[in-house]
Amino acid sequence: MADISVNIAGIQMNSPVMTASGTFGYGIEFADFVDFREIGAVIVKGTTLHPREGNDYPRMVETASGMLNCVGLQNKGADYFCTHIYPEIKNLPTNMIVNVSGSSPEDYAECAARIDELEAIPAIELNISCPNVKQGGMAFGVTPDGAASVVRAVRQAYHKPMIVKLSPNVTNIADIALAVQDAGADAISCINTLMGMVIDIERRRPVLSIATGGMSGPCVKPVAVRCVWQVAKAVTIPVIGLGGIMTAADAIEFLLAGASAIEIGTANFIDPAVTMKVSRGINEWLDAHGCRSVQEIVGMLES
Amino acid sequence: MADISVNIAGIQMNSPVMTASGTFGYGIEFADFVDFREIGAVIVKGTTLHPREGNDYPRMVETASGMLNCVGLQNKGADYFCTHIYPEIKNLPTNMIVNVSGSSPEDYAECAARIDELEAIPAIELNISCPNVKQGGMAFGVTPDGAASVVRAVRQAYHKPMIVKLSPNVTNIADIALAVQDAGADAISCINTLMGMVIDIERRRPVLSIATGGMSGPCVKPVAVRCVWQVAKAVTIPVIGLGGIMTAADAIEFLLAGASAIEIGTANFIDPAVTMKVSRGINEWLDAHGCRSVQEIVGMLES
Amino acid sequence: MKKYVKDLTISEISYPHERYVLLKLTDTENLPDILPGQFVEVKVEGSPDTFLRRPISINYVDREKNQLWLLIAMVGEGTRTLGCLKVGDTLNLVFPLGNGFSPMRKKGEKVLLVGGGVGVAPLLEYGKVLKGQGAQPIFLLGARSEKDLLLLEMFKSISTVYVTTEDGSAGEKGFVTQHSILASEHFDRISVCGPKPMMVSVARYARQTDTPCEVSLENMMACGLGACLCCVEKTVRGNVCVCQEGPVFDINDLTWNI
Amino acid sequence: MKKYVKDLTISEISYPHERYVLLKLTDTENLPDILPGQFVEVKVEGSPDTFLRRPISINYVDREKNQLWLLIAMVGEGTRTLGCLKVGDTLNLVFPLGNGFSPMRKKGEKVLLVGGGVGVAPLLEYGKVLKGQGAQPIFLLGARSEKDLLLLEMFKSISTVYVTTEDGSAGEKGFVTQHSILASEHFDRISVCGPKPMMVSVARYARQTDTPCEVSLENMMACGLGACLCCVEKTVRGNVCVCQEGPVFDINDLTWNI
Ligand SMILES: Cc1cc2nc3c(=O)[nH]c(=O)nc-3n(C[C@H](O)[C@H](O)[C@H](O)COP(=O)(O)OP(=O)(O)OC[C@H]3O[C@@H](n4cnc5c(N)ncnc54)[C@H](O)[C@@H]3O)c2cc1C
Ligand SMILES: Cc1cc2nc3c(=O)[nH]c(=O)nc-3n(C[C@H](O)[C@H](O)[C@H](O)COP(=O)(O)OP(=O)(O)OC[C@H]3O[C@@H](n4cnc5c(N)ncnc54)[C@H](O)[C@@H]3O)c2cc1C
Ligand SMILES: Cc1cc2nc3c(=O)[nH]c(=O)nc-3n(C[C@H](O)[C@H](O)[C@H](O)COP(=O)(O)O)c2cc1C
Ligand SMILES: Cc1cc2nc3c(=O)[nH]c(=O)nc-3n(C[C@H](O)[C@H](O)[C@H](O)COP(=O)(O)O)c2cc1C
Ligand code: FES
Ligand code: FES
Repeated sequence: MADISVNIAGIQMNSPVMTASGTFGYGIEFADFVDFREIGAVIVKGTTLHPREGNDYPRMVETASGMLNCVGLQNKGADYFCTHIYPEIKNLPTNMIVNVSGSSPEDYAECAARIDELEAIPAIELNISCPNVKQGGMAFGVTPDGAASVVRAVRQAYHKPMIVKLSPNVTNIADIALAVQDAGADAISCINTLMGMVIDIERRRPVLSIATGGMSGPCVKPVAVRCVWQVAKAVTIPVIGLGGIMTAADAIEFLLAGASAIEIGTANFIDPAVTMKVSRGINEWLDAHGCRSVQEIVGMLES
Repeated sequence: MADISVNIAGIQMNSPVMTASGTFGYGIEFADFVDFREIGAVIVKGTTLHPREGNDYPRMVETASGMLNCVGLQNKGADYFCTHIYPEIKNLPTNMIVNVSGSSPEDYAECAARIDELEAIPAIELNISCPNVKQGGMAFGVTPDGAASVVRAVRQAYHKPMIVKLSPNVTNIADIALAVQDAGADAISCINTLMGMVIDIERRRPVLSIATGGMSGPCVKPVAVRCVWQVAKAVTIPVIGLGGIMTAADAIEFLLAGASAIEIGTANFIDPAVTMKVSRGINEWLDAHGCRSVQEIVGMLES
Repeated sequence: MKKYVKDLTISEISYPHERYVLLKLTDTENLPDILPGQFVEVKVEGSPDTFLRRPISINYVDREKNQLWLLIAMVGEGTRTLGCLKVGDTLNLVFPLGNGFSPMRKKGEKVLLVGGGVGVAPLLEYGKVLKGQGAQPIFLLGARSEKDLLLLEMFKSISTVYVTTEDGSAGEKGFVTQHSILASEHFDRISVCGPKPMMVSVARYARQTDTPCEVSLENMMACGLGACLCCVEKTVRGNVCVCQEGPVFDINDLTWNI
Repeated sequence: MKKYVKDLTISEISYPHERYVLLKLTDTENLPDILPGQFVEVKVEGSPDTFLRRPISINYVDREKNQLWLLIAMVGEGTRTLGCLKVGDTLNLVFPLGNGFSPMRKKGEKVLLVGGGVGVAPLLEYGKVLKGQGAQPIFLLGARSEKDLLLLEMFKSISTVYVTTEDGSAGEKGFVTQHSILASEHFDRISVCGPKPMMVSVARYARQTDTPCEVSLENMMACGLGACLCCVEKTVRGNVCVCQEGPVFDINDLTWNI
């Protein structure tokens, strides 16, 4: 058995496999399928300072080897999270990481400050890249300055490790990665969804209630691997890779591209036990290839 | 039978269906499969001022519902095109449009000027968006200023209709569309390929010779429809939509999103007769939906 | 309730209609606890256009044979692929999902179960269970014409069945809400599953007659587990997940215009 | 040569080996003209991981039965899916593609046809055609062991067959280039199809002995029609498309290090 534990910006994990925000609920929804000790972290739903109803239905449409969603950050707000959800999840035997969103740097910072008080939450993931809310993170996430301003504000308010999640819908993702690193990010995760649109030709209107949505699943994997590769070359902080991972082989691709850990999103909908299986699969692959630890392959592309 | 003829920036076409550059050779390769009179135009391989050998093999890898390529604009140069290829294709019974690439505005302009002399070429498509050449179009295509500078240079040298092809690998495609419209483009086509990467985990290296490549096929369709929708809302010149079109229903999606015509690329590899079939399929769809012409559905999304 | 992801084996296939397939699946272990109205998420193999699982109601649970039935309308690529399966093939299911219909509320209650199209599917199991609990289920099934009535003999084996067809080829002519039984008999409550317009009109009837009524919704789903928030329905408590707090809702919880 | 895209029907299937399938396809019209060494691009239905067509050599053309044979090694999703097809299924082909092997150059010439693994596939048709033209084809087939020798009886029915196996279970032990026939006999020319290292070593032998030699390449393809420029091989004339100017190349045209 290889050593698949990783330490990402000070967070010690049993496995490089985490769950992607918005695709795994608060973890408890998957308790019948996954042994949490076998995965590195659960990144819970996007949480905002104030409650949000999200976008209208329909919020989802299937695409070729993937799907679009426009959930729009439906959640009951940071206070409700702290008082009602946190007590239920704080004892799950893995790292519980909260994904934080907002509509202004102050908003983000205040939300992060609430989460900072929760002992059993070792880190946050800052979502500056959600394509599905008008006044949401995407506007910040797409320029180096905008991204840095959010990260700086949160850095003041939040004292534990901070992962910043980037959007692929940009001209130069490495520039943004550098900006958030400089602004104080401890790690970077990428990618969030690719912005897309599907039209119902019979009804002559977009399928999704807000017209566009974020694409995820195997169809985005090549874009995600490319982004991880570009970002990992640019920054010195750890990179967490995600986008379309379905199998251990997919995960290895991201690790080789330079990711120190990975997240799995949409694949949870196809197989609710996938995170655990991928974690085991990575271990088997390392064994079969004579690697003693996952570190031995991170970024190890031949050139 | 509905009227599916279209007029794009002065080019009269029998059908809104064209072939996408780089996927249909010079047209003659498909002569056994397609009746050229049934399609609107053949857009031939990317042509540069000087001959180019392109990138090393491997240049292609399959992805989930699509493929990546890094051909890198292999072609024999504008002179060879004019003297050897043009005579062979000039009598094909459809619009023969040349896709022009370059490595500097002057380069583009000089190449376009050569093509300008060819009577049977009614238009060019300017590729400012190829992700597969280091010093190539992509650097220009991703900023409004860069894009505009190429278009302005070519506009001086080229006097027939000029279609400008945009990259989806940008933060704000509408800004670039506006810039090329202002610089003198007669029409816009989008999208070119999405930049991606696939890693061969056994060999621990990228599959493609230059590491990254351009993704095309059904997997990119939602991104393409979104881009077309954004661009069509922003500009007044016609938009030509492409990216992942396999069927007439896919084509209708682009037309509803605001495209006045469409191109088909990767699908030609799956079915060499697809352009003709999609053209007929559009006609049947219009008939079945009581539309007398294709114009009746362009941009006709309910809101 | 504990959820499972497992492979069940197809032991019988029939086609009650050219557009429908009935799959009888056998579990190698004992089937888990299942409530009527719950559903499964089926993985569709070998269909390039079907990426996500497909939600399908549990049509019937045969504990003796350890069988679970799915009644599937072949409407698109995914369900058509399910219709091409063969005896002996396995099907990967995540189940049981959702809340299910209300259990019997009082001994002997008369419950009208209204179904239309493939919406009849979960009512078979529900009727069976209600009867077993000591309630009095009565079926009212609507279809376009006689040949579109699905599993009629099975329904009859459980309880009284009233029928409407749009062309009058069986039962009374018209829609379910026009059936004379609604005027002539009193029901303690109603449960409905079928096309939305049908559910809305039954809900309207229920509201007018002050009859408690629950409906089973079919919103598009991605995860089926309450994790993705894609399948939401607007309720008096805000957006809730149909896959978790539904698919069965009391009509008073919904914001339908009835 | 005119190219076609059409559906052929599978009329016979056999498995010469657990990892190989032989499909015999029948055309409803007369099969078009086909040169030995040409290939088809097969559309693989029902395999979500197989988006592009798959290039497969034409193994044999039986004009009497109007049959075209494909010998396929099941190496990945696409070819495994082809291996699961049944008699009566149809397969959509774009064909015939590529240049093919050289026709007979002079009456009675002795042509050594060297094949390894599934690379033997096009040599069967080529041997048959050469013999029909009045040349003298001789087969030299290499395999890991006896059971990996494919269609041996068919090859023998055409001409002499020499064999090497890596484990010595049939013919001479070793690789094809170690076969004694190469030392003892003279050949007018050689054609090779098989794994790249095998082709390289045969090409080296040919160069040393001044024997004309052609090899059949298997570069990854997207279109198969010379349109996409994905399948290029470096030659003395620059990058050329294997699908159009190949798959068969004279070794002197290639830039291999031999
Ligand atoms: C809780 C629940 C229980 C269901 N029970 C049954 C059942 O017992 N038997 C049965 O035949 N069907 C049932 N359905 C509907 C079934 O899920 C869809 O018909 C199926 O997903 C269509 O898949 P497809 O690939 O064949 O069609 P697609 O090609 O995906 O779509 C074909 C058509 O069906 C519609 N459709 C697709 N997915 C859904 C969906 N989730 N809900 C409603 N419409 C959809 C599409 O809008 C489209 O018009 C149920 C749905 C839900 C949510
Ligand atoms: C001109 C030509 C003729 C061929 N003739 C035959 C034949 O007669 N019989 C036969 O069995 N095979 C033949 N091949 C090879 C065949 O095309 C591949 O084995 C097939 O495409 C693999 O598809 P897959 O989906 O099963 O495997 P994949 O899952 O796509 O890949 C499995 C493995 O096969 C390799 N591979 C994939 N595509 C190709 C390719 N085009 N060429 C070489 N290797 C590839 C991959 O790198 C991978 O290692 C030929 C190839 C060419 C180019
Ligand atoms: C239904 C859905 C909801 C999502 N919600 C969030 C969210 O709240 N916050 C966030 O940062 N990312 C969210 N994402 C993006 C995913 O976390 C992930 O970045 C993306 O889906 C790509 O990974 P995948 O292809 O493995 O799904 C969501 C994705 C999906 C499909
Ligand atoms: C093999 C290949 C070569 C291409 N070469 C060119 C090119 O030379 N010039 C260009 O503008 N686009 C080129 N493209 C991009 C296509 O024209 C098209 O924009 C893209 O593939 C998306 O459309 P599709 O999904 O229908 O293929 C190429 C695409 C492929 C797959
Ligand atoms: S389908 Fe995911 S929450 Fe209901
Ligand atoms: S495969 Fe397209 S040119 Fe050869």
